Amino acid sequence: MLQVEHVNQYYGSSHTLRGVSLTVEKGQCMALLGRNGVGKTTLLKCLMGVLPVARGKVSWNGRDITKLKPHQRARAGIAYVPQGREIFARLTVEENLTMGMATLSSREAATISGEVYELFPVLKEMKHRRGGDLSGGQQQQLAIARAMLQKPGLIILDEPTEGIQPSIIKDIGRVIRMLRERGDMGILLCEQYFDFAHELADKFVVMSRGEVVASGDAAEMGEEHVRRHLAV
Amino acid sequence: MNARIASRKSLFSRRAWTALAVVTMVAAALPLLNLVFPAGHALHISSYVLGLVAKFMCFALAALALDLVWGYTGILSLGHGLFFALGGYAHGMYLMRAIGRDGVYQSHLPDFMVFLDWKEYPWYWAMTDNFWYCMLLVVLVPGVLAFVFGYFAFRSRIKGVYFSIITQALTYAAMLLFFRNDTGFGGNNGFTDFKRILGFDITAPATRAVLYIVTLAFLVGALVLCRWIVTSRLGRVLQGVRDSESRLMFIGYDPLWFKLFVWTLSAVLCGIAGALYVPQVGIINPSEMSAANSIEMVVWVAIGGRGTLVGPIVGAFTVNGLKSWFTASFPDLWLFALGLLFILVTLFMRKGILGLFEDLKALRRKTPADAPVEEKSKEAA
Amino acid sequence: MAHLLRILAASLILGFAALSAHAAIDPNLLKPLAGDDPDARIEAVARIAALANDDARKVLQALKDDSLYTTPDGGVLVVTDDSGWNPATGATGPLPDGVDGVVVNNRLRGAVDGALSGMALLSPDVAQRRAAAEALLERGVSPEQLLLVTKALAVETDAGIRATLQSAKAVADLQSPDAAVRKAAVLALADTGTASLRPQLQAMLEKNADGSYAEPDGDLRLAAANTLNEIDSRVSRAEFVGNLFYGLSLGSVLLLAALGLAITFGLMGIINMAHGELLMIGAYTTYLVQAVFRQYFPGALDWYLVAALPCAFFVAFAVGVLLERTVIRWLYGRPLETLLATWGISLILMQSVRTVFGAQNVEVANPSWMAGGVTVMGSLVLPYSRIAIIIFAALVVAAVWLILNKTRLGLFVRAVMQNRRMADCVGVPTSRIDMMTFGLGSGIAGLGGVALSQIGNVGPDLGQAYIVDSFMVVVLGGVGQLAGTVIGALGLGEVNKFLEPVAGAVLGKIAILVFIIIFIQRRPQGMFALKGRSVE
Amino acid sequence: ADTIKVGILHSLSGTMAISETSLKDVALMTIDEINAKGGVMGKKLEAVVVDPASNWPLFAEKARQLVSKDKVAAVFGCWTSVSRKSVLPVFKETNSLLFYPVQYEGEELEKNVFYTGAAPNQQAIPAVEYLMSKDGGGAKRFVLLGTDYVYPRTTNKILRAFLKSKGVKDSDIQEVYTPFGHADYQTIVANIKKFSAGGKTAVVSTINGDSNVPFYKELGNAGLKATDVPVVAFSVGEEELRGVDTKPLLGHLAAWNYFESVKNPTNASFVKKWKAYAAAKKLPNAATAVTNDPMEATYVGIHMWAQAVEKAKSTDTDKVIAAMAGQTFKAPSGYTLTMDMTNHHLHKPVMIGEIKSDGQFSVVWKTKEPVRAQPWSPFIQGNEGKQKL
Amino acid sequence: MSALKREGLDTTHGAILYLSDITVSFDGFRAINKLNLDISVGELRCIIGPNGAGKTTMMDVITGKTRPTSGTAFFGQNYDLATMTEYEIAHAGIGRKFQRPTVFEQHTVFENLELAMKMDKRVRPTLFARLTSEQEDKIASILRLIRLNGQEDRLAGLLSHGQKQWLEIGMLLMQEPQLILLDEPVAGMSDAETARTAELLNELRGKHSIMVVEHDMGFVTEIAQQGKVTVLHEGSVLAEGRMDQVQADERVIDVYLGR
Ligand SMILES: Nc1ncnc2c1ncn2[C@@H]1O[C@H](COP(=O)(O)OP(=O)(O)OP(=O)(O)O)[C@@H](O)[C@H]1O
Ligand SMILES: Nc1ncnc2c1ncn2[C@@H]1O[C@H](COP(=O)(O)OP(=O)(O)OP(=O)(O)O)[C@@H](O)[C@H]1O
Ligand SMILES: NC(N)=O
Ligand SMILES: [Mg+2]
Ligand SMILES: [Mg+2]
Repeated sequence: MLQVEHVNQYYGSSHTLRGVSLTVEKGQCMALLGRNGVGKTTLLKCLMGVLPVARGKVSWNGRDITKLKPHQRARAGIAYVPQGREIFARLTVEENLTMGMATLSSREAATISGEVYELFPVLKEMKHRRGGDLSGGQQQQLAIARAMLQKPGLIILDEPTEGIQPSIIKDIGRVIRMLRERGDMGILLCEQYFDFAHELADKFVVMSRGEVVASGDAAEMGEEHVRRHLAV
Repeated sequence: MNARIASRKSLFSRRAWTALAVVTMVAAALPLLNLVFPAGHALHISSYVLGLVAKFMCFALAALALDLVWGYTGILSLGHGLFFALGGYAHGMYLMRAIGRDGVYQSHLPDFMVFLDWKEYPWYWAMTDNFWYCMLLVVLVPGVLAFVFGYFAFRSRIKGVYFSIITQALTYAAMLLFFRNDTGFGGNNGFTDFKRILGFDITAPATRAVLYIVTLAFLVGALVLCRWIVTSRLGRVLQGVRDSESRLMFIGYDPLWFKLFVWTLSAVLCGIAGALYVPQVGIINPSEMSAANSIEMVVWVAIGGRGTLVGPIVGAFTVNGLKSWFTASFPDLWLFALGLLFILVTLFMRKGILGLFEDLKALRRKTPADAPVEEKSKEAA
Repeated sequence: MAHLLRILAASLILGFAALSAHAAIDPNLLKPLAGDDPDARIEAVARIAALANDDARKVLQALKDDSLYTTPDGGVLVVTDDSGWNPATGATGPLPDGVDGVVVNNRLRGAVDGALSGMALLSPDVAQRRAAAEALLERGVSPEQLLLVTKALAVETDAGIRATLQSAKAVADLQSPDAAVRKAAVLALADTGTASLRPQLQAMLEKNADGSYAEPDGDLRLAAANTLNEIDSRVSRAEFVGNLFYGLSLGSVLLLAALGLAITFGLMGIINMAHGELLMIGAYTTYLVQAVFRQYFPGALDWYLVAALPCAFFVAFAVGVLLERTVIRWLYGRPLETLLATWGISLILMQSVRTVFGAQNVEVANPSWMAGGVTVMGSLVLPYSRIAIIIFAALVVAAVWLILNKTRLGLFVRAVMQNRRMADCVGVPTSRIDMMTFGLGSGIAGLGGVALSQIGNVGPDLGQAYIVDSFMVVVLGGVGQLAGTVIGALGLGEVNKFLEPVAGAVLGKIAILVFIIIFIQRRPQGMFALKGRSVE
Repeated sequence: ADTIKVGILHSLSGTMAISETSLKDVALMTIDEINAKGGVMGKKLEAVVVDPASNWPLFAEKARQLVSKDKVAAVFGCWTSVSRKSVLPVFKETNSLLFYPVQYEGEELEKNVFYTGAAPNQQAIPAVEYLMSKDGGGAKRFVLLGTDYVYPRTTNKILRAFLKSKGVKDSDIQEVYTPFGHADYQTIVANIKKFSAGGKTAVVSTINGDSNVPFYKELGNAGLKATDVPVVAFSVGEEELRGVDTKPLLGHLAAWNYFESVKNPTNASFVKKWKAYAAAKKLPNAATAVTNDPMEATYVGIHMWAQAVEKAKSTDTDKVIAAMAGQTFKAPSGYTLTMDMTNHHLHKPVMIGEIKSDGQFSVVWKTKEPVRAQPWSPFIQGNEGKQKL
Repeated sequence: MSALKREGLDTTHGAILYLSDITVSFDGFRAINKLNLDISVGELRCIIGPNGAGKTTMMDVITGKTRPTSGTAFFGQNYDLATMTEYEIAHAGIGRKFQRPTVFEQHTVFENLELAMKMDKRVRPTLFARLTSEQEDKIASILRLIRLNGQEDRLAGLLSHGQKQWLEIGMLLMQEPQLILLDEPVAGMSDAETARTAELLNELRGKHSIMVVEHDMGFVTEIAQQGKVTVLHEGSVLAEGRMDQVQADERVIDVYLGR
């Protein structure tokens, strides 16, 4: 279980996150919504440890991870699909996927599970191509697949549907649902694509200007309510 | 709609103009102090110090030139020593000719030619007895070489370290070429033993003073010129070349000519620096083209603060000043001190000495360098 | 010389039967050795050699090894350690006061060599005879030595040595007054011909002042011309192979010098100006290991190099790790600043070495198994030291390739270098990988230093001599491309060695640099440039 | 002041540090020695050491600093000819004194300089004469191999003229140059080997500095021994051999005006003093400290200067110059050296040594008397009648 | 906005862009395969298609970033794109927004727009250039349009992802190109922003020729209106037609839209 308590963050002097709190439970999909530039990515980076937290606390399965390095969090079972894909451009697709298993023992990391290839057949086709040569959408698929291979307890997805064709968005939706239903994994999904998030999320958090302005169960919060917070 | 949007950034702020004027005046006063006050007088400036400052000004001019291409355009040259040396050699040819028959062999040829049994000047020495022709060479030789080399390199889109390394190869090749005695530039010894310039005794204090003032004028002039360039829209294009060359192409600029323009200009300025350097230190030889010399120039720029124009001047004075001091005061240990300085500056003064001043200033004003996000505008919309 | 050899040969034949009969050497024979009349000394050598006994051999050998001393009373002693053996008396005793080494100059040394190898021709030991015969062939046999060769041939049983001697004899026969003998000799030499025969054959074809040929026999001249051609084409073939080999060996040196940089600069993007100093550290470690061996394991001195390899690797590795932890680590993503900082590091390392070891070079000797070489194609010597370096370079490259491409560590290294933040996010301890990678690059530079210590100077400036070349190699091959570095290094080596004979060393070097500049114009990202989007 | 300052201008860093550092140290030792005997004119000498860092313009700057800022009475320094050329104008302008201790190409004579190293006729020519002699192996063909700069070029030019005068054909002379720092001698050694097939060949090496080790190693690799093709070098001395495994070099030659191995009481005490000094000052590698020719020349130069000052009773440049003429000094070489009355060069003995396995030289030939320098070589046209200042 | 016809560009046949038989292959892999496509003057054309269909590559070909292996690409009747460099193409009147936002991060927002502005972009004019008041007004109006007014002095690198997208669109407008290529302009934009972008494009319709690549079907429907939509697949045109036709196409559903 991920627990975020009163997290604050600054870029220089601009206060980007202002006391953000939220929790993500196992088997649950939490959608993080908000307009452009409100600090969603910043929050996710703080959770992953890419950015330092100025004040506040992040804990994972009861353990305080606020000060841990990203790789330590990855080892603790948190996987991250960043905005902008961030694949390893000059490694092959296959090597990129192997990197997803960096936290596993080398025996486990020896083979790439067929599951991801089934989900993203294009990756199998292109497994010997360099990651950087893939199209934007293909790279996004690669980034998601890489995170799944990590067998995480929590997966953080920053706009995973960006640049992906509709049919695959549907597939990704199915995967997320499946992962959620399997019950051993928490999902933190940051999305602009409201319909997509709405379909998957158990809970919503809406941010504005670095603050959580609304949160609650998907069932309780009506679509209208949420959309109102997102309107410009 | 917005008064803050100036059509062109101002060349210098009022404060900067004042500072420039004061520094220039003080610098210009030094040779007077040397000439007017007798040695031993409290206000006397020794010829040694004067010579040192003059030399540093030449280095500063070279550093300034390098900053134009490196700091603003992102082209790291590891071969600017070549342009410096070429300017020096071009002027050196005149100075050699000006020795006349006062050389050891009392020939019309420079000593090294006599001694290699040359009977006459090779073609490339033609007309070098004319001062103004040599001055033209000072500009043309580095300029044309830079233009041609740059044209091919930039056209092939050679970038980054690839460019840096071939500039290094270029200066290295030139160094080997000039080392050859057969090349006709005095080999390893280069040109030295100059006697007069435009008829004046080159070692006379008055001549030195004039050379000093000329150097100062060029340095200040070059600073203003460079500042004018980088504050123009062209300056912004150059920075665009540095940060995202392909983006620049997609909005319709041809980076080739922009790069070529600053590159050539920079080489010419560097050549001028070399030309001013040679009569004042009395020797030009191929070791000026060694890879280490060019790297040192880069170090001056980095230490002073790249992309600031003034920084490289400060850097050249600082590094060379320290070097002069250290080599005399701690002859056994000075490399440790200098090496440590380089490391510390890199680690703790990311923007060089000038950046340090700016940070201090910012600290005093308590305004962070990074303007806060203006959420207001968003709300207004 | 010729005169002396004749004496020597004659006396050898005469004294042959008397071998080993004498007990001691006549002091009058020995006396001139202690004097300083060069001619007398040469003659004394010949006379002593003519004794052709073990004592004589001992004296001559001592002369050769600089272990013959004069005593104040004008005698000589063969000195081993602290005792001297007096060849005039056969007595061995402690060294008297005032002994002084006999000065041997090249002329005397040549005479001694000749005498010893002459004696060796008749030695009972096959290996000695073979060596002597080969030396004779190489140096050329004068007509005066013919007698000796003929004699030796008469008793020689080993076929190989016989052949060698026959060739040697043929060389001498070229001067024979008998046209038939000369002709046979010319023909016999057609396929053993060494370059040293050229002048003699050439002389046969030349005209005298009066227009007549030096060699009156027309057929013979034809045969000589043929042999000459044969030799020439042999020589030019050997030269070609030689250049190929020299190029390969220069390429291997460049490769070893550049390989560490291919990692620290090519892979990590650090413009590592201190790379040269890491080579230097490797070389100085070799020096220290050698010193330790000299001190503690003199018996195993020949194998100090084997111990130096891991030592140099680890010392350079440790220095690299130290640099990474203290300086480099703060500079990732600021490649140009690394240039400045590593330049500073390089100054400091150089001056440290100057302070500790002095500004002068230190001596690193080649182990004896590296001395000499194999002779191929008649005259081409492929030195063992060069061969060793080529093999070593190949091994190091293979190891680096395996580490980077076949291990998980290698994958992590590449991933971290491409996208440090993301590698961190997938669970790679990036700062440890950074440290290991820089350490690996440095360690490999250390290995390069071991190799460089075997062919050149070990001094504070060692690194400076290789830094520019190393960057050229890495860039030429394409930054980040191991294969490029290999091809780049070997390519530069070969081009250099084929250019040098034509253009000379200076212009050759200039031509190489111009070649690099032009090559980069054609391939702005180096030889093995990556193409496509992944590069952006 | 109650001290007399003298400047020491030798590179302690950069490429020349390798040779020049020990000159600085020997100069300091000599100054200590003079001071221990009461100094000069009753005043102690005070050394001002600077590091021109193998950078020629910096040499000029430092020279000016020594002369005009530190006001030294004389400067002892420089190694390469180019460094000397670059400081000359300073010494001329300020009318001060430089003592230059290294063998050089000649073709220079400056009022403000005293040359305590060898001119070509005190080193190169005798060496070649020796190679041509019976004892030297009777060489008929010559490879003139050098680093491409003035000293080797001039020396070789003089040698070529000399060899011609001895009837050696042009086709029997090969002149080869390599760049500074050249490290790969495979091709050149192969060529020497080929060339030597044409007759008894000797190599005259004016290779300078760092290239020597790779050159000799390659010679060894190719199996060329001194008895086959002797190499005589003009820039390789004891100090350089410290960094070389001398086993493969056995018998190769060097020509100098002094070797550490010469036996005489003056030298014995010089060498002893130096070793003690090195140990006392904890110089790096003090255990293997050696002396060499330029060190001896430095030693002689400083002593002669001190004698001249005593004689002139002044450190005034012109007076000291006048007093220098005809100064004599019993040098470690075993000869009493005289400063020429007119040409500012020492009369020096010429010695030829063969390299021994312990890194020392055994002297195989030497002149009976010191030889007068001919800075203007008669083998270069236009030099006739130019032997004076 | 500017006149559609720029001097020199010959669009007498009504089309502004012709791609015929374009093939691009990377080491044997055909990213584009005999692609034929025309865009008429003033048309707003939407391009959709699976990831990896070759949409971005096609834009690369049009803007000179990638050279076609074979085939011809013409801008108007007279500009052979295959022979032109990137900046010549840009100068001739083709502007592009990249799939990932690319702005000059070290320049301020204002400077980004200023650099993009239509003008003589050779060295000398740039050196002596001064901003006229019209040009200032132009920049100010664009700033308002992309809602970055008040932030013109911020470094572009500090903007959020969405803001960068807008800035890039602003730069595009400053360029006043005749043909605008937009590669996924609303990726990462919030729904509200997307709607605004759609609005903007609908305004630009007819004034410029526009080619839009997007995966957001809502957005595409909004801007395509009754215009043509092209579906690329494996490097060639799979289907072409009005949005509703395309959406109903079984093959398009199979490879792209999904069920
Ligand atoms: N490195 C940075 N330095 C300074 N400010 C930054 C930096 N990165 C982002 N910001 C600012 O922080 C705020 C939040 O950015 P963030 O990327 O977290 O937004 P977001 O909610 O993810 O937006 P989007 O939906 O566009 O991705 C924005 O106003 C942005 O301008
Ligand atoms: N340099 C290259 N080397 C190899 N393959 C490449 C290269 N560039 C592109 N490709 C391949 O070409 C195909 C087309 O890529 P492109 O980027 O044009 O797709 P796209 O239609 O824009 O996809 P998306 O909707 O995901 O952005 C992809 O399969 C990609 O992997
Ligand atoms: N004078 C010399 N050896 O350069
Ligand atoms: Mg975001
Ligand atoms: Mg795309």
